[in-house]
Amino acid sequence: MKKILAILMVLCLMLPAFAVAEDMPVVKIGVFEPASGDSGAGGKQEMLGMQYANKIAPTVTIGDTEYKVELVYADNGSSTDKAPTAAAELVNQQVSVVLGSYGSGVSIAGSRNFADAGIPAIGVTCTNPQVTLGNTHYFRICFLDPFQGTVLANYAYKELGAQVAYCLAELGNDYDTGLTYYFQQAFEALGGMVISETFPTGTSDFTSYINNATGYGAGVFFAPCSLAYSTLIVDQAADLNVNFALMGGDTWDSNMVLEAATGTNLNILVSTFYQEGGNPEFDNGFKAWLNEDAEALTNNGGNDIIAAVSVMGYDAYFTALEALKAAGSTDSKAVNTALWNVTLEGVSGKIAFDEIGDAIRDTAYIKSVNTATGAWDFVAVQGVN
Amino acid sequence: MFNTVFPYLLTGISVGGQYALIAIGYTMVYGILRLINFAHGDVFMVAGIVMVYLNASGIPLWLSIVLTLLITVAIGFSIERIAYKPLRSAPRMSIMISAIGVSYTLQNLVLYITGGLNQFYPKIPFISNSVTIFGASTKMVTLVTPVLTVILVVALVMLINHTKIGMAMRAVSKDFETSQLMGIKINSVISTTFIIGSFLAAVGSMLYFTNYNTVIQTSGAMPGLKAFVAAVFGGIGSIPGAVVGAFVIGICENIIKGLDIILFKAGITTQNLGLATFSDAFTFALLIVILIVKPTGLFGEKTTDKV
Amino acid sequence: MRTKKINSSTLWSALVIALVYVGVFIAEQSLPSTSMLFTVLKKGATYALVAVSMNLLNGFTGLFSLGQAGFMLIGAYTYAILTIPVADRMNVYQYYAGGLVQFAMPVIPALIVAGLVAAVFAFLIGLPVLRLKSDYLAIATLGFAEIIRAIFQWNKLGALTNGSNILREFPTFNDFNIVNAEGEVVVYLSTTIPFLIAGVCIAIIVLLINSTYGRSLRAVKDDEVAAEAMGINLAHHKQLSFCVSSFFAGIGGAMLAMYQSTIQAKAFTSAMTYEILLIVVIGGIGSITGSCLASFLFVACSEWWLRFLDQKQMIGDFEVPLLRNGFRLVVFSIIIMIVVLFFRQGIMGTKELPDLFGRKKNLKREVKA
Amino acid sequence: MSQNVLKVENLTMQFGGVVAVYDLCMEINEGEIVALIGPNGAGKTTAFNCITSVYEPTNGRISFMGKPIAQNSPHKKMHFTYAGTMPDAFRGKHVHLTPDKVTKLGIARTFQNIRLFGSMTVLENVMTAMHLRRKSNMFTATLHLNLAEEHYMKNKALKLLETVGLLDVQDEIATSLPYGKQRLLEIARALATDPKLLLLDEPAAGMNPQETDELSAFIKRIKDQFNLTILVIEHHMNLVMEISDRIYVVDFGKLIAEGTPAEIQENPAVIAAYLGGEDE
Repeated sequence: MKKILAILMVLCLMLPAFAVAEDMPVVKIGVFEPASGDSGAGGKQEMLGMQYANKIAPTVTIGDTEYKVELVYADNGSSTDKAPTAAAELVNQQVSVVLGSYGSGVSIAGSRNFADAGIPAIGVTCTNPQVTLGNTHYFRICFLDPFQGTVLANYAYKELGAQVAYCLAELGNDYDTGLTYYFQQAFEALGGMVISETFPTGTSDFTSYINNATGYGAGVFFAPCSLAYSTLIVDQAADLNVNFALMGGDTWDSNMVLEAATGTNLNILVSTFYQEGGNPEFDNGFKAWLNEDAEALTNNGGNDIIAAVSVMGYDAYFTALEALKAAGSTDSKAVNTALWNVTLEGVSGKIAFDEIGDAIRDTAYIKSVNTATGAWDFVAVQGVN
Repeated sequence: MFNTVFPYLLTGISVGGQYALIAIGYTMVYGILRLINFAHGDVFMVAGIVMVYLNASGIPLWLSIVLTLLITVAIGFSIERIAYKPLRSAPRMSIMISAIGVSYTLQNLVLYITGGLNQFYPKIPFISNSVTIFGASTKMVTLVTPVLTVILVVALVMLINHTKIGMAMRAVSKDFETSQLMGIKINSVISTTFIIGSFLAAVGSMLYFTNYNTVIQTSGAMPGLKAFVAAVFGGIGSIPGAVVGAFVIGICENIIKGLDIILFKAGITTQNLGLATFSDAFTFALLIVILIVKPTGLFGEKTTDKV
Repeated sequence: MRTKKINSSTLWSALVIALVYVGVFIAEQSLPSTSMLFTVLKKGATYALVAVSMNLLNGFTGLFSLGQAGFMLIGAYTYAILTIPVADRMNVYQYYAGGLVQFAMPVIPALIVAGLVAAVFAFLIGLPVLRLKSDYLAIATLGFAEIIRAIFQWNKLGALTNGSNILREFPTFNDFNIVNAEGEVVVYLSTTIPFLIAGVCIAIIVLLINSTYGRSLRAVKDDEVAAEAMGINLAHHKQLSFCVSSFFAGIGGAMLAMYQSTIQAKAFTSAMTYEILLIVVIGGIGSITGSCLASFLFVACSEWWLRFLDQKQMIGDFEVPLLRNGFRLVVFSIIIMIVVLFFRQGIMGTKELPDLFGRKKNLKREVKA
Repeated sequence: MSQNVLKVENLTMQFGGVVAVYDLCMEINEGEIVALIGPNGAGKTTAFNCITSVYEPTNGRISFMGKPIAQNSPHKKMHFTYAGTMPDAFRGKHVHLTPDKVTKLGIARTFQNIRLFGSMTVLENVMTAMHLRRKSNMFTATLHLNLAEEHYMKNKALKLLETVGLLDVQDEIATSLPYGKQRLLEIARALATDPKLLLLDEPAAGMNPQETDELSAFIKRIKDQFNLTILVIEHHMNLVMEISDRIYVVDFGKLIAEGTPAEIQENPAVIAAYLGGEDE
């Protein structure tokens, strides 16, 4: 019995991965995204954008040769300790350029692996300044936390008239901490008062935190956390009949938040990269694709509401293709050099990089949940001022 | 002051009730097998997932509740038969490792099946409704939980004290070998223990996930750990101990979360100290203090080593 | 006759170990540095050290401690805090104005300090908890690991620990590579050096186990009452084992930081301790060789060999069913369950490398007992 | 010149309501072999455990070579439950050492239910018992700078094994030996701690008559060879009568008789206790 088991186990381990022969040369683009963990849902929506883009543009002409674009996935599990190995796996697969990740912490955690291998990475929605700061291989196509935090603080103070803001961040999540930090800076600069608290990973009971906010007399509850927590917060805030507005960052721009908020009397505001309807051609194509592909629809949360991160994923893919074309080769170092000068008219807006590698962007969309219809209402386009 | 503290107390009692239902499973298994059943928190999580999938299949809610209870009990029973029974004569460490392995397997299996996405727990009518009590608004389940917990615990204690199987359980937990020699069917006693534990975990999961509407593969880890701490706190092996421990820990942890504002309102502090960071750590600190002062927990029996 | 036999088997073992090192070095020079092999070897070496340090406690002293992740955290943080280049501190401690520490230490001294700090914490924690027995000790140490994690995440200590935020920019394994003026790597050492560090540490543990102190620790494991009656100071020896184990866990944590290139307190959960405990058990409780082998197998299985299970595979035109993200972990956990249930003694039981070369060790009875 | 090696004064050991040892007084002089006998459950092993500090006595004082190694008086809270005598005689000074300290002072023991180190060989078992007299510290020992000491330890251990006749099984796992040999190994291990006083807890249990005969000669021999004072618990009356200089008899925790073997054999209380004991 034992021997048979042992042999079977060894056989399992030896099972070779069968390579598929291709006629066309292949260029590999690494997808460094969380498919599991707290940010799994967001990561999957971001990947949807890339997959759709890959479907629209499955090949790319580099130099004079047409290459087939192959997406290589590595799940970073939303955790900074799994991220380096996932990154190493992409490096091992010899990808030319990496897209991702959703979540700043994992992007920072994988960064060094890409740097050491000379592979450039394009951050899609990781908004923490740390991702691109002090290196030459990490780029990003979205706005940054100092910008987003300021936009939200401005809105909360000026439009909502909040004097006290309650900020809640997940312990050890760089995205949350970063965004609340910049929000606090901006809000206090405006003359408001900020109470900032943190919750440990794996928390499911937020009632005490919501009670805290009520106790401090907060006018706005700002909790830019992962989707896994935002839905819980929405649900529990609804039960507690809160009288302040809930505010989230780009991670809240998800149909799951919509679903949780529908039928309640909450006022929920989020800042985001894209407002559905901004590019009808893309919207329709993407929705049609979602509705055709059952797995994609599931990954989008079961309906065809477009998440901004999907749009960003789509744009990131085309940014990568542009860089490959400009580099004229699949060599990652050449792509890295070429990326600095890439410009693109993306669905979410014009994309170009500054000297740090960040996108030059100065607008964010603010939208709110229509709790009666379960859809997003467009509120404002905000700049810093 | 009361108005400040009351909402935290209310949440604490509700959370404590949920922990209690899980903690009983830990404490009973430990009492009989001297095994820390690390997989128990994951059984609780699986109960949640089962409910989600049953409800999605379109069968009536009452039927999914009944089926969830049955399936969870079956899972608990099979885990014992597959992963623990073959190791009965092995060193205790092996069984514990097996428990960690089961926990790992259940989590990965759920990760695979759900694709790592949050699953929305169905709303159970009545207990999902909102109510207002002493000016604090909450879900009905918050009030139902402690009451249901107490009812179930009383029933369980009656079962243990007044039935034949209960007597067998008490005998086995006092002395495993001797009761085996006395003709008690050890395996059926152990299976019963696991069945009761899983049943309570399933009930707990319904209350818990009604409150916190999403289930994911790691949902069981934290409540499991807390419930386990509660069981040790109360003296592992003792059912009243587990219940008391669970309520103490549930209340303490929520008070800590609100401690900053309580201190602030009482005029003791002027700024936020970030004490909420320690809501989990405090649970463990409390546990360690108890263990050092009373090494076998609040209601634990003292064991002496024969020389 | 007997001494001669020990010598020859020890010699053979030394030869095998030397060959492994030479092999690693040669592989590193000849294979592409991006190969997953090196990722596995680096992480494996790190885990091997941590697993051996845990084995010293659990396997050789009989102290069932689940605090390993906590001590790794202390080691990793100490290392990171001490070695981040001053120029980068402003970026890393972005919310804390560059942080409190304004110097950077060389790598090796920082590693040793990392171990020492972990050992000091272990000493303090050991004072109250080591009096507890078996399961209670396990729970108390687990609790302390969680408390340590919360303290390191507390934002009031942010100037030192960067709060709950990520620490980065400290030297990693890749910085061991020797580069020429153009920045091209001349000699690859990024895998060999971690092997050396882990090797030296494990060798020290092996020497300790084979000294009179090691015998006393085993005596404590076998029978506390008898050990005490033979004049072995229980508190002192338990404390000693706990501190030594934590010292090396601290160094292991620092190595993990170097492997990951970034660290965050959040990742050092009890799940990490369980993982290491699984490695110890799979290798065989009480076998250093087993812990080392199991570390590499565990890491290779979970990170490398089974990766193909996470992606769709075609055999000809046939799409293999079930394969999608997450399947790797399902298969992996089933393998672990099989090992736990059917191979209870682990890979090595209590045997060590020299035993494979014919050193006689009459362990049959003990294994059965 | 005979000095008190061990002096036990009014020793009472109470577990909750159960009094295991009641007001026990003993004196053992240098070079004596003293036996402690009594029916099962009379409290003999408990007395041993008090002497070796495994238990902390409820009341009384134990002195070794004139120095107290244990002294206690009942806690004030035990006012109503304390069942022994003289609750205040030893108040004021409290002494409780850990067992290893007692061993270091020179009291070694064997166990009734053999407690050998199961993962070690016979030789290692004996060497472990020499750890307490080490001169090396953790660093020198780990780096194997104490080779001379290791060498000395090993030679001494081998000599001890030769004395007890276990040289040929030095590399066997200790717990794989037959019962009788395990008892001898326990004695060798105890001797390795360099004791002045050796406590033997039923050394003849499980031995056949021939082995028992050999054992009495053996005990006398090691007494002379290692300059020992020996306190022995034993049920085997032939052995007791043959080796003991004096005998203490306890029953239900109480001392009921003391004297030379000849006196004890005549003592009516002892006879009653033993006959009563056999009724059980």
